[in-house]
Amino acid sequence: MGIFKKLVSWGQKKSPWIIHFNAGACNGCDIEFIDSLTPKYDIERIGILQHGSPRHADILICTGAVTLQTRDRLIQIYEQMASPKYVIAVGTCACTGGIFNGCYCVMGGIDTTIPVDVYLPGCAVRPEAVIDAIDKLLNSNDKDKTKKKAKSDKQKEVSEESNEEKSDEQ
Amino acid sequence: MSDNSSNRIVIPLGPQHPALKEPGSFTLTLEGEKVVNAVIGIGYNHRGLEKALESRTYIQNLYMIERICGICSHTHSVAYCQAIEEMCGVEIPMRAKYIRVIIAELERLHSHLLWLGVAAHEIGFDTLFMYAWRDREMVLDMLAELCGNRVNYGINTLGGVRRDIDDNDAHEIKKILRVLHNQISYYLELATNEPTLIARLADVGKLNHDDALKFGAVGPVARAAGIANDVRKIEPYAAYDEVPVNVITDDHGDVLGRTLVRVKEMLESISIIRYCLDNLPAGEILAKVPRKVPAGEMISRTEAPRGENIHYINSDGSDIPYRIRVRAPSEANWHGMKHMLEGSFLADVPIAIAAIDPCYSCTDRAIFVNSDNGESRLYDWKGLREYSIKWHRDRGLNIADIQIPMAKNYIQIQRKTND
Amino acid sequence: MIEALTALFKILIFPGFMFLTTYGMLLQFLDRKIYARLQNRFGPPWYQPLADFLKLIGKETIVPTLANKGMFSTLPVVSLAAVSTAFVYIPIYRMQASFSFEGDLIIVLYLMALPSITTFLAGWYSRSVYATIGSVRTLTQLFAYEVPLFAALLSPSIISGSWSISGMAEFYYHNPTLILVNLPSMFIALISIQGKLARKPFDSPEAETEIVSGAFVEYSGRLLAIFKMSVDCELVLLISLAAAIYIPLFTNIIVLDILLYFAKTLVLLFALSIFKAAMARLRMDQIINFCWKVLTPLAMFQIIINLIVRGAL
Amino acid sequence: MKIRLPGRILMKMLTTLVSKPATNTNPYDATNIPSKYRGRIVYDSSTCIGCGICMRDCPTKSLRVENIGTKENKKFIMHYSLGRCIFCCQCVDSCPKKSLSQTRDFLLATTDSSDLEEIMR
Ligand code: SF4
Ligand code: SF4
Ligand code: SF4
Ligand code: SF4
Ligand code: SF4
Ligand code: SF4
Ligand code: SF4
Ligand code: SF4
Repeated sequence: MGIFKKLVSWGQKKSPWIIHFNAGACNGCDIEFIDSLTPKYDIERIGILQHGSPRHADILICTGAVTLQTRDRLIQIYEQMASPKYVIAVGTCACTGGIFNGCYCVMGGIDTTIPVDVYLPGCAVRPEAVIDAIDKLLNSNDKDKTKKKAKSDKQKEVSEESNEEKSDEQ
Repeated sequence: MSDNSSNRIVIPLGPQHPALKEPGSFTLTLEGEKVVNAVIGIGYNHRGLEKALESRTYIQNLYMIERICGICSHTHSVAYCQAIEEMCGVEIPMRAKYIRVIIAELERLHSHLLWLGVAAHEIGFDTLFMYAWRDREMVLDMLAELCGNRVNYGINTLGGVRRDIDDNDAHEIKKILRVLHNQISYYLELATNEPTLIARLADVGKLNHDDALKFGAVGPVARAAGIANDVRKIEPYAAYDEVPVNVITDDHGDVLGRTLVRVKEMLESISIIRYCLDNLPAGEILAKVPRKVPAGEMISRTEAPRGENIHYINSDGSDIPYRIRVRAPSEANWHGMKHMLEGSFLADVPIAIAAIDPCYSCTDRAIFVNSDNGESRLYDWKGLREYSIKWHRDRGLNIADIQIPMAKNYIQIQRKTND
Repeated sequence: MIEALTALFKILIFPGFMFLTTYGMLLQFLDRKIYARLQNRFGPPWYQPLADFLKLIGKETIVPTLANKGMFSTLPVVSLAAVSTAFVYIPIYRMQASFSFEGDLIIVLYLMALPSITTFLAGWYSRSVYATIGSVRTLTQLFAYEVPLFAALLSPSIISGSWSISGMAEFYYHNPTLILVNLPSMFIALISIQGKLARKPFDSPEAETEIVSGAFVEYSGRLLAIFKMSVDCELVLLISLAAAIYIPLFTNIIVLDILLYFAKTLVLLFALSIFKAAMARLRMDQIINFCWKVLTPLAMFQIIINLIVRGAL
Repeated sequence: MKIRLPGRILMKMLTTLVSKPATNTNPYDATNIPSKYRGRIVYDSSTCIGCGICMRDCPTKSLRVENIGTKENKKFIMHYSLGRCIFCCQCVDSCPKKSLSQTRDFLLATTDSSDLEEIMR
């Protein structure tokens, strides 16, 4: 690895900008995530800034079970992000659908729609746990990440199949 | 900015937008910086909750109801629990009622502080946002100390509450409340004196007294328009019949008014919590509630931080509800939104939206029931329907010929309960 | 030969491009840190701007399909180039700037307008609604603050009788009491600088809650990094300019003067940060009203006073 | 009308500038997690009688108790879906034998989705 590459990867570790999207959460996880921006937790302390435009962000913090209405928008946001990009599923809903799993207009977890790098169960998650999740994401090595990516891509295929089945039923 | 009317831009706001922490979409047509048309699209958060409630037991639903929304979760579960307790004919212990009131008021504190912060953020006053949320941490810590978790407290259960408050907790809470009281008084002073705040808040998102009535506004939005409507006062539930509650109103009818109402309500909440802690009756916190709820139906109302929250529960006698209907406060306030947005500046849109403290988690269609006599808690379906028809006819809308299909087994139950 | 080399050194290293960008990052850090501390937060670590920059460099750069490709990618560079050119004319470690000539103040003022115009163009060529609104607002704001800013920066030169920044600095160094006459215009200049950099309360052009991040919405990766860099450098440029004109304190010992320069710019930065934290964002119409009805008349008044003072000298 | 100067918050800001920031620089410190905190569920198979009440009351159907022993010599394991559990602790309240209990674990982030399902013995 050249020195430049090393510098860049150091930058990536130290400056993750995040974008937040609520894909049908109950607000619980959202307010707890926003809490992590405020004085008591202050994630700017570890270099994290919240950005409004997907183009600027590195990490998509996604809460909530994906509802049918938000699904397209979620994919769109994910596609708009410049790589390298990561996704953290914050909250039980975002991991598997949680209590809303099985509702008629809920897809399930975020990984039914886009690949997820870190799962953070909790209902609602504490802001500390959000910081911890970002930490774990940045410190998991890159090989790990690609492996996970492939895995969740596979999951995606599977779930898409099952979705088709679902929509057939409907 | 030109006044050229051909120069109209249509901008979509949301569903993902930094001003909105939740998905909702506003399609705004702009003429220069002025909004000439607003189309509101909600339903992004529709999770089919009411349908899901019909397939779970009453106990399971308790937690689902709480997760209608993480911000006013307590108010929903109180409304749900007290409806079922009343259907089962269970009188819950006084201590439990007081604890419910304490948590409800703490929730109001956290919710209003949250609102204050978000509103400040919308108008770009990040310092105030940070301060308000810093102080909100204290409230969340109290809630966590009492209930276990910071959101979705899980303190209510059918027949009472799950966790008790001991003297130590009470002492700690009183200590924190003192600090909080100072902070909130400071915010009140700030809101009435800081010129940049007033410049951004006054005359924005106006909804006057008549319009507020017409659009069926509730909560601080209505109270800021001079409508003294507060379920805690007009139809006391839990321990509110014993606790002194002052209804705060204001006649500005704009965002500034809503800010003042909310900030003053926080001070009121603090004194309510103090009163409850001082007069906390001793005794049990839990009464036994059967798993199966007798057939019948019930409407229960609570005053959420954002206004009147209505739950309708219909039981067919099993351990699974036949139908649950939630009319949450934000939903009622959406109706006036278009009215508030049109003619305002683009820059004012976020704060105007934020001023009703919108949340999408619970927003849905509903029938607005307004009982001013203060006693009619129970409406049967027929009565409710007649009321609704009459209400609409009074306002020139005849929906009498719309037949509401009734399920077969429903009619049977109806007979049973009518007998 | 040696002359050419020193000139190159001055342009590229100190006090030129390298110094400008490094100091820009440092000031960005300090600004964020002070802002955070004013809000009772801890704030970012010292290397944050550097990490942000490196990260953006390493990121994918997306050019929207609708955007004008050439314009989209050259604009950030133009902006940065304009700022670093202007910086050469500003006295840093002694009264005399690296380069100066009679009338360089005017050149600097025009070069300073360039970043705003590139921002406007960047937004315009991004072909996104938010960016378009952001760029229109940038332009509107330009018309609002440019007049008071020009008037405020030019009024000191009426007394000094020199149109070069170095000349002004020298004049006021020799007549320190006359600095006091310019205090109101310093105040006006600071407010206009706030507007120029689109910082609170004049951050309507990039109001996060309304139009996401204004003109830069579609920018990503390297191009965004250069834009951010040029905004940082603009901050340094404007603060240094204000410091040179309004606080012309020099000792003629190079090391001390450099330290003095840092002290002066930091004081000004502190003032700007407090200003940023203390107020709510103004609406576009409120900004225009304020600039035209309050700032401009004040600046004009200052010019009249300065003319009188000049006559009395 | 009185002319009001902006920047009312200035004094407050300056005092916060010199005072200590409210930031908790060690957020993983477990001491500020309340004692009643509802985190991950743990299970004690030695007392469990396999009645299944926990399964019935769990709102997310995250629990599944299974007998891996024989009919006479019962041995139970609990399939627990960490990814679905909403930490309501209804199961803890419902269990007649107190075999389930809550912990204060809340740093549950994982990069591996298979961590979200676990078997408790
Ligand atoms: S995980 Fe729980 S708190 Fe978070 S969004 Fe889902 S239901 Fe709400
Ligand atoms: S409630 Fe009606 S409008 Fe809302 S999402 Fe459902 S079907 Fe659509
Ligand atoms: S209350 Fe809201 S989330 Fe629940 S079913 Fe109705 S629209 Fe959907
Ligand atoms: S009004 Fe808002 S906070 Fe209250 S339940 Fe509805 S979404 Fe939640
Ligand atoms: S059902 Fe009644 S209250 Fe609800 S939207 Fe229709 S008219 Fe309004
Ligand atoms: S009858 Fe009404 S509630 Fe039922 S499906 Fe049709 S629109 Fe929806
Ligand atoms: S805590 Fe709640 S959701 Fe989790 S296993 Fe127990 S009952 Fe189920
Ligand atoms: S309720 Fe308790 S005893 Fe019964 S199966 Fe569950 S863990 Fe075992």
